[in-house]
Amino acid sequence: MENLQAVDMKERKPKQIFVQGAISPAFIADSIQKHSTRHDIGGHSIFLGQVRADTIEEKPVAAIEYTTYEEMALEKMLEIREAIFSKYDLTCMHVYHSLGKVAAGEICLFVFTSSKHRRMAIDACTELVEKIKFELPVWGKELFEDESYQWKENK
Amino acid sequence: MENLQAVDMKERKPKQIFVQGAISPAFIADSIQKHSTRHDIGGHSIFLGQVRADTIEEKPVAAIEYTTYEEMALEKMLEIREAIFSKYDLTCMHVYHSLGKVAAGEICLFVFTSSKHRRMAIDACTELVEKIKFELPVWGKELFEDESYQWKENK
Amino acid sequence: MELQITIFGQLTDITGSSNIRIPAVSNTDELLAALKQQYPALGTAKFVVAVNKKIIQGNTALAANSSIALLPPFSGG
Amino acid sequence: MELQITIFGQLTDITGSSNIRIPAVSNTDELLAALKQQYPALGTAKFVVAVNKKIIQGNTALAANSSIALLPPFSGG
Repeated sequence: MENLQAVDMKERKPKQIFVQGAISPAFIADSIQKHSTRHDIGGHSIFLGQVRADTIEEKPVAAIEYTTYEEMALEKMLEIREAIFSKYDLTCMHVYHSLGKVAAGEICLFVFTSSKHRRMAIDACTELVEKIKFELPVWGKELFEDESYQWKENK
Repeated sequence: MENLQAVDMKERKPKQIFVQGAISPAFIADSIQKHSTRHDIGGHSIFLGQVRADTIEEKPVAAIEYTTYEEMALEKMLEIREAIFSKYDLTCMHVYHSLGKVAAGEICLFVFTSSKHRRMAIDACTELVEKIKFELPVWGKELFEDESYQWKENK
Repeated sequence: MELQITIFGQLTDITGSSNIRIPAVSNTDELLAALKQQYPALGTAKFVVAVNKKIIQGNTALAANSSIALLPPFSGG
Repeated sequence: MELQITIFGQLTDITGSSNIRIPAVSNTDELLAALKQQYPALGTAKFVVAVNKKIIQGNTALAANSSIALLPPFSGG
């Protein structure tokens, strides 16, 4: 994995991070499993964003529909990836974000960092989540059951 | 889940956190899946400890064998749980630690916090990991392939 | 000559479409003036302009083949 | 009368067993003195004493039914 990422970085080739619909727990398990061959990893830090059924004017959010400016988002993600790799001593970094509809209770964001030591993995993951929320051109539309909607705002 | 935990806290009943051998990615996936019914959760933070094959005097660590003073550890974990729940606004908190042999590349610690907002989940998880490392009476014995060993030290 | 502009998120509620065209202008200040005339609600909306996938700072020259996009505040994750 | 003491982690390399017995003493200062006489290597080892599942601070009284344990530095996770 390290070698692939080193190549990616040299070529500055954006990596796909978007997946259609919700991210399944089985996909997350697979991703964790793949790291068992890396015997230099001591800690993994994972953040999962889950769609919350906030109640707005008495109507609960049933799903969020995500859209993106994909070309720009993938270039931005490459920049973020390079910044995080140069700041933290990581073994691997993986980011997946949903597009399209994700129902309340489902996972829409999966951020996964691994390092020899726990602090590096944890700090890198925390910073990545903030950057993803505030720097990636992605928009969430909160859909109510009656087909009305409201645009999501990040805090 | 919240209700169960509230009852636990009221009764001060220690909860089992130890599992025999490695923690499987499938177990982690199951645990994530169970939270999809909780529509007030917006973010999950997960830390996974993985056994690292450090090379000590040219011999790589093949596995770590964990032992504990179980009665004391479970009481201490209950104290830690109460402290974290009173400091952070969490929906759930789960901790699993391996006992016995865990091979290099396998998962030995699974810490999982969930909250309405990401910062609470992330900060609680980070603090929990530190407390688990330094306050729980658990010992790791690093086993080499030639059956020699060295006692693990936490930094 | 026309410029094509891609519209994202809540701004499509104002423009009614995610792709709009306006008569060619030579820089982003002129572009914004033209857009606000055509869609007055853009005057109070929060957004930034991206030219060739970069968010611009200040007035920026536009070419016929520039990729132009209006981006409201991001809300991913 | 004897006290039973549970030994954990690397301290078992010194005592050779995870359960040892020593003639009854009335407090932890006496206990430590007796243990260090029997196992001189404990004199330089790093550990704390737990009585009834709590780590003690300072000299602590012992009863016949006290749970006594020697705990080297923790290394879980």
